[in-house]
Amino acid sequence: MANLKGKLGWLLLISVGLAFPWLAGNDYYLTVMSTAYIFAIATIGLNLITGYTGQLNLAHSGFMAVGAYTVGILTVDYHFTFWAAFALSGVVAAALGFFIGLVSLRLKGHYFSIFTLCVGYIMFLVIEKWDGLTHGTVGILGIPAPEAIGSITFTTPLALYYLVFFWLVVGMWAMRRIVNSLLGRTFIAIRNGDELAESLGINLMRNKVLAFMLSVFYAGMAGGLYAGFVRFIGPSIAGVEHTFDMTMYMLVGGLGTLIGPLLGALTVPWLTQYLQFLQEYRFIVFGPILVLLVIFVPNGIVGSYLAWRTRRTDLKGKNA
Amino acid sequence: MLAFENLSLRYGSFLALDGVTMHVKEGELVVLLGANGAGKSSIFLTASGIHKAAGGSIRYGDKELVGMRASQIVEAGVVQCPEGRKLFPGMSVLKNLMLGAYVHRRDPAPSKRMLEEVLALFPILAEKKDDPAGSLSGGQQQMVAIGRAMMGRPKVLLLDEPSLGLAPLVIKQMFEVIQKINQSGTTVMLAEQNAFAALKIAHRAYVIESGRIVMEGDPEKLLADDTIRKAYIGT
Amino acid sequence: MMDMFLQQVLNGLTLGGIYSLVALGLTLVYGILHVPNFAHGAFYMVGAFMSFHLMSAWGWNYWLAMTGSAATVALLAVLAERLVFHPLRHASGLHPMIAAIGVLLFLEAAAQAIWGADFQRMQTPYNSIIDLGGVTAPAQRLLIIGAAFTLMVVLHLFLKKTVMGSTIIAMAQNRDGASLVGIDANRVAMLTFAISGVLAAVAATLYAPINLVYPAMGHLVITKAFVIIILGGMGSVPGAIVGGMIIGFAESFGAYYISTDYKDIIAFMLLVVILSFRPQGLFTKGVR
Amino acid sequence: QEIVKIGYSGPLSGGAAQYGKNVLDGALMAINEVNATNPEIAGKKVKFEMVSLDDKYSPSETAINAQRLVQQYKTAAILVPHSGGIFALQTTNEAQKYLLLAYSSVPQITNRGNKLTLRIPPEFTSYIKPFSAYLMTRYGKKIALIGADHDYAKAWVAAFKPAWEAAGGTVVAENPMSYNRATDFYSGVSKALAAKPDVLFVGGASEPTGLVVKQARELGFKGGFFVIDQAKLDEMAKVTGGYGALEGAIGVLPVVDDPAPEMKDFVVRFHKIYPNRDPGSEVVWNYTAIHATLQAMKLAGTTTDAVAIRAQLQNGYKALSSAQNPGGVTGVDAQGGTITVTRGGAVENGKVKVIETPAAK
Amino acid sequence: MLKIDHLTIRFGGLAAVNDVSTIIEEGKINAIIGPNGAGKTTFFNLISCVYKPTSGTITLDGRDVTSLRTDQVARLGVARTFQTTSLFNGATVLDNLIVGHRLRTRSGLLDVLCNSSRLREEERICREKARDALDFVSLSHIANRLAGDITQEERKRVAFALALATDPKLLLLDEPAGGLNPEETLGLAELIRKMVSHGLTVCLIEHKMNMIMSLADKILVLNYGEKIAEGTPAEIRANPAVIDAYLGSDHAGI
Ligand SMILES: Nc1ncnc2c1ncn2[C@@H]1O[C@H](COP(=O)(O)OP(=O)(O)OP(=O)(O)O)[C@@H](O)[C@H]1O
Ligand SMILES: Nc1ncnc2c1ncn2[C@@H]1O[C@H](COP(=O)(O)OP(=O)(O)OP(=O)(O)O)[C@@H](O)[C@H]1O
Ligand SMILES: CC(C)C[C@H](N)C(=O)O
Ligand SMILES: [Mg+2]
Ligand SMILES: [Mg+2]
Repeated sequence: MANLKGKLGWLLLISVGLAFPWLAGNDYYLTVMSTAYIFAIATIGLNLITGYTGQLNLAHSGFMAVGAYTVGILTVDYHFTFWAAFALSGVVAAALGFFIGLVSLRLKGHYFSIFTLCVGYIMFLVIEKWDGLTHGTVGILGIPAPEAIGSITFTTPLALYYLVFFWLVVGMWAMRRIVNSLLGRTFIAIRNGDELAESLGINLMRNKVLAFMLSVFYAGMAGGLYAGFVRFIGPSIAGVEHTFDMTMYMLVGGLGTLIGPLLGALTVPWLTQYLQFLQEYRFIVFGPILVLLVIFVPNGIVGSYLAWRTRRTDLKGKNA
Repeated sequence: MLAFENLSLRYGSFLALDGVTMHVKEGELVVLLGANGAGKSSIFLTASGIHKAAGGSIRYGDKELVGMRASQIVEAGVVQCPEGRKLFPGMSVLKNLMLGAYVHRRDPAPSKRMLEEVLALFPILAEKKDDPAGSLSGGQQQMVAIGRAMMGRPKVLLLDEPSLGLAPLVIKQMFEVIQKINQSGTTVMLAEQNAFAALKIAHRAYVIESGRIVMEGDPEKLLADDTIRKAYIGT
Repeated sequence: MMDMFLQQVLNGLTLGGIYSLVALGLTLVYGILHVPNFAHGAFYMVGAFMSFHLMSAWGWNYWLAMTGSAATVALLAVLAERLVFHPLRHASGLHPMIAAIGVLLFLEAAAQAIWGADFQRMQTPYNSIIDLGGVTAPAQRLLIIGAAFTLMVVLHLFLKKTVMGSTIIAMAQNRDGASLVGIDANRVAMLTFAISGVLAAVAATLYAPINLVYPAMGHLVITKAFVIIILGGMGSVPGAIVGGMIIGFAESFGAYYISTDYKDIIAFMLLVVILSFRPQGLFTKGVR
Repeated sequence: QEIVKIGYSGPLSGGAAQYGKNVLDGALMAINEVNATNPEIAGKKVKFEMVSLDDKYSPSETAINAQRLVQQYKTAAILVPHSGGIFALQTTNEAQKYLLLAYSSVPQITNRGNKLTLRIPPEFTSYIKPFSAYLMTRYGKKIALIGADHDYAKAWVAAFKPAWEAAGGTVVAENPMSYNRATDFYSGVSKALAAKPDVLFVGGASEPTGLVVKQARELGFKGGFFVIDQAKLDEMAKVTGGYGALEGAIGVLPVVDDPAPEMKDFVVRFHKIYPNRDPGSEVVWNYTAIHATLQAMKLAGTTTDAVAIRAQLQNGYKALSSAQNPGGVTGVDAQGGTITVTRGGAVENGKVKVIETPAAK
Repeated sequence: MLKIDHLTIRFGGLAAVNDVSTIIEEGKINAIIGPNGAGKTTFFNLISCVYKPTSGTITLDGRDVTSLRTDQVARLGVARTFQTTSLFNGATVLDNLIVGHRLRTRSGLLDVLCNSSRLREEERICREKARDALDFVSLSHIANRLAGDITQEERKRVAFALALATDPKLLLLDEPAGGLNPEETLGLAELIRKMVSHGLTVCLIEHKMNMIMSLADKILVLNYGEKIAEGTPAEIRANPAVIDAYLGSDHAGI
């Protein structure tokens, strides 16, 4: 019964996503939404390591940049097709994540966060300075649009919208699988206390590294999509502001919930669009909103709702 | 000396204390018995100003403790040795003890004497006085916590399960110490699971259940009560 | 060549002094609240703008402006403690951190709204250049070094030798425990934030005259300060000072002997290497 | 009456905000002047409006802003004041059919054969020869390169180095620095000075450039400065505390120091609108470029057809009055670059002296 | 079952456990007592491989486990409880327990992505184990309660259940009755007996002498890191060294 209700909810979400272009009626809104989807994919990934495994990774946008540059470099300098490069974007990010994870995940709590903050900064600097590989501050121009598959072409905003949407759905689906499985429970156990988790026979390092790699795989893939979507990339996508943004999305929606980060990643950018008239001052409004959210809705929209629902079901169960 | 009047406390929507009324007379040693989660610590923490009461009052002499800040309460002479110890783990044992006398910082001479007393009471602490408190074993840390509370030279000493995690020998000594402290004029309020030992040194006792006082009386009366014996003594 | 070496030593001391001051404020607050205060860089930035404003718009002299700015930022820091961090003192590690980011975003946007986004230049009465046997030492740089080290010593004595200082340390180790021995936890928290604000404002006012003042000026300094406090061990005062010096020297020597291009990377690489060997930082003792 | 929108995407926050605002203000000045004349295009009354979006100098933001400008505001022309953003837009502007008004002097902007680009300022290569000649005769042939490290400055160095060497000079040190991020230039500058150069090549945004010059002087440097066109001597002077420290610096001629009567007149008009600000060359070039673009729209009889407007730009510039064209742009070449005679300024005895440079090709 | 030979660990200058040799006997209740700071918890940390000993060996069923990782010995059947149990308060009790059996499963990422039959089977087993464990500690009725909403005693029992779900052979309990009242303590002792009767080996640290004396088959006494006595409750009660160092005359067997 609950399962059916869950399925219905997902179906509804997907239909809204499919129908959105008709509701939007404007290419610009499609662009905004597609960008939001791309960041949503990365945010879902960040949620795995932060929300479910309990390690706030502040280098996440660095990995997104790695994915984007994988696509940029391979297509522009090595003439790969977009698809081939895209397939590699997540893999390259995850491979790098393996090594960075091995070093950084030995640190706990804030040490890990700040360490990754520095790692992210190093990634940014390396991208900026390694002219020969990354085109330095100039960035990479002329990234090809995704090549047509059969008769489906990816040149219009509409087609790109559906492309990004498709990957968002795939990403959500896979994440749902992961977090609801034994694997997800393993991650959650680590978040709740690594001492206890270890005594339950969970190999901490292996699972943390796995969660980290999965998480940055999402970031890398989102970066790859971003490169194919915007078709121009520069070092600024590695900036920590993007990680901060994604953290905010997670928090607004609900840390460690499946749908929360998605919801956050989709609603907050629209709010920002509405606040566009504030231009550079929008953070005067946004900063305090963030603080208020953290203080008064610490579990996010979805987290608060879920707790409420479980309590209610339990009460009902007792009465029945 | 200390009178709780209709005290209530909430954690969120959960009513942890529900109209607690009780009192401790000057020089008395009063024991608070209650199962886990009955609300013993909640009473103490409210008395010490760590939690804010939702209603009711705690009179201490002519002062009202509800609404006072934790630091003012200690200054007034109500000192607590908390459950969970709450030491300063990175500081040396000695510094922990000295900070116990923080409110007497302008009058250090008696604190020196008190320190001697504490170290005599717990000789292991003299041995470890330069080690960080956090590196001590659970029981040793408990000793530091009691010692630190004594350093505050309390008029009323609140002891929240001081025997938790202590070896029997030490527990026995500790009850002796508590009795000594009490006999030297300090009013003591003691929360204990170790009901038998506690009742042996107590003048009076209260029993708390789900945030409510359900019984009060002198130790003999409680020891004679079957339900109490069954619930708290175990024989 | 010796001249050049000494010149780099001087640069290292200047940078290290500033970094240490900023890192000290950060490490103190971390000790009390266990929050990496991302807003600390914004305190630094506001400190610079305040001094700039007091000097250029109100015509105050340098030292007066520094005092005024220190007071303002201290107040700001105390406000942040009261309004943001105090309500979150029982929350999990992630939440205060994110709230700090919120404060940072707010302060930066507010500074830009008030003072604009462009580079500003702060004046100093100490424009003379002293020649120390071939080493160029502008008076302002010597002032930075002198003031930074004086402040560090004062802070150290304050923490170690005064009762008020030990209350900060006690609070850092157990907030409830501190309350139970009669330490007013709120006052200590506010005091600590005020000190961290003063340190940030003074560091900014010392450094701004040889640099520029702009809303994003805190970013790099705060990132470095974070590097420093995890290098030194979070919450450790000597760690912050030594860490600051390590980074300051790594930068000035790195820029001179290796490459200006890579000097920022050098500092971060150093961190990666050191933490790989000592995950708890240089100055933290293992505490159960 | 029809509203015609012109797009702008450039830095309005962050370190380059002032620069972006200068560009925008020049453009706005032109638009207001044209609107005051009740313009008509193809028989319809029109009113021009500027839609400005902040991109924080970040090319990817420029790309997103451009989508918004084109799709939501239907702008036929977008003004972008930085090479990164310009390159980013050149990947889409031909397909989406909008005119890219490129305020950047990097040669590649026109060399890549984009058919809908107008390069507003002269190419920076035109400054290299005359400036080098001036500095070599006044100070010597040894130069140390300590420019900024962003893309624009790097493009400059790439073009400058061979030219300086071809003229018989040597590069004794090369040490680019991050002008927008660095916390201290002392180590970097002293490193360059250790090579005993006669001239320092500097340049990024004006204020940090001024700071670099100041620190070089503190460290005992006595030679001249080659200042790239992004930095403005008059703005640098505010940081160094007057032209004194800038003695021997050569860069683009500050607008306020230009003796030409049209320029003086322009400065007066600008001061009427912004009493406390001096116009920089950004203001002038973009002011003229927008005038020319609107003129080209009139001539083409369309406000939407970018191809037609681009075709009329040459005539648009030609049709401008000298008040609208104080910099004396004579036209647009086939690749979309403006043709003009530019002048440099060198600080001699605390005053700016005009240095004539030959016309860009 | 578990053989400990000359086990020593030093923290700086302090030998927290010093040359201790003993055997933890299969199917029995082995108790460890000793004054505060004697090294009991440290001893547990050594057995469960949280610390590496300075010297000495630990042999589990004939296999040297001294240098394994915590999770590896856990898989070999050593489970433990802590003094405070961190549960995920936002999930139900049952959900908290499912991960307990994870160490006996092998599904990886691939299984998860393809929803393989192995994964489904293993998830079913884990759920079953969790329910069984909850049944065992008599808490089936709170299976769907939020872990954040249960009482302290229930938390202790849930912690037991979590350890049981790992299918351990040896269960290490560190002061399980700490903070429980006598009635609850009795209940807990009952539970421990039940575990042993189901074939588990238990090793527990406890200060509650009533409980230890009636429960333990064998008691190991540590003092200053050293073993000062070992034997049945009766022997220990009569051991003068133990009375001196630890028990005091109250509990002595006179
Ligand atoms: N900070 C808190 N937030 C929410 N609930 C709390 C908090 N502290 C205690 N409680 C709850 O309040 C009730 C009373 O707790 P309290 O600690 O006062 O009991 P106690 O009698 O001291 O128990 P114990 O013997 O375990 O120390 C319990 O149900 C407990 O779960
Ligand atoms: N990680 C550590 N670093 C330094 N010293 C330690 C460490 N762990 C334990 N010790 C020391 O080892 C000794 C034994 O500690 P342990 O916790 O094992 O005692 P215990 O027998 O469990 O005591 P209790 O019954 O009080 O809990 C103590 O003196 C303690 O200070
Ligand atoms: C000076 C300007 C013409 C150049 C501009 N700063 C750019 O980035 O291209
Ligand atoms: Mg309690
Ligand atoms: Mg122990």
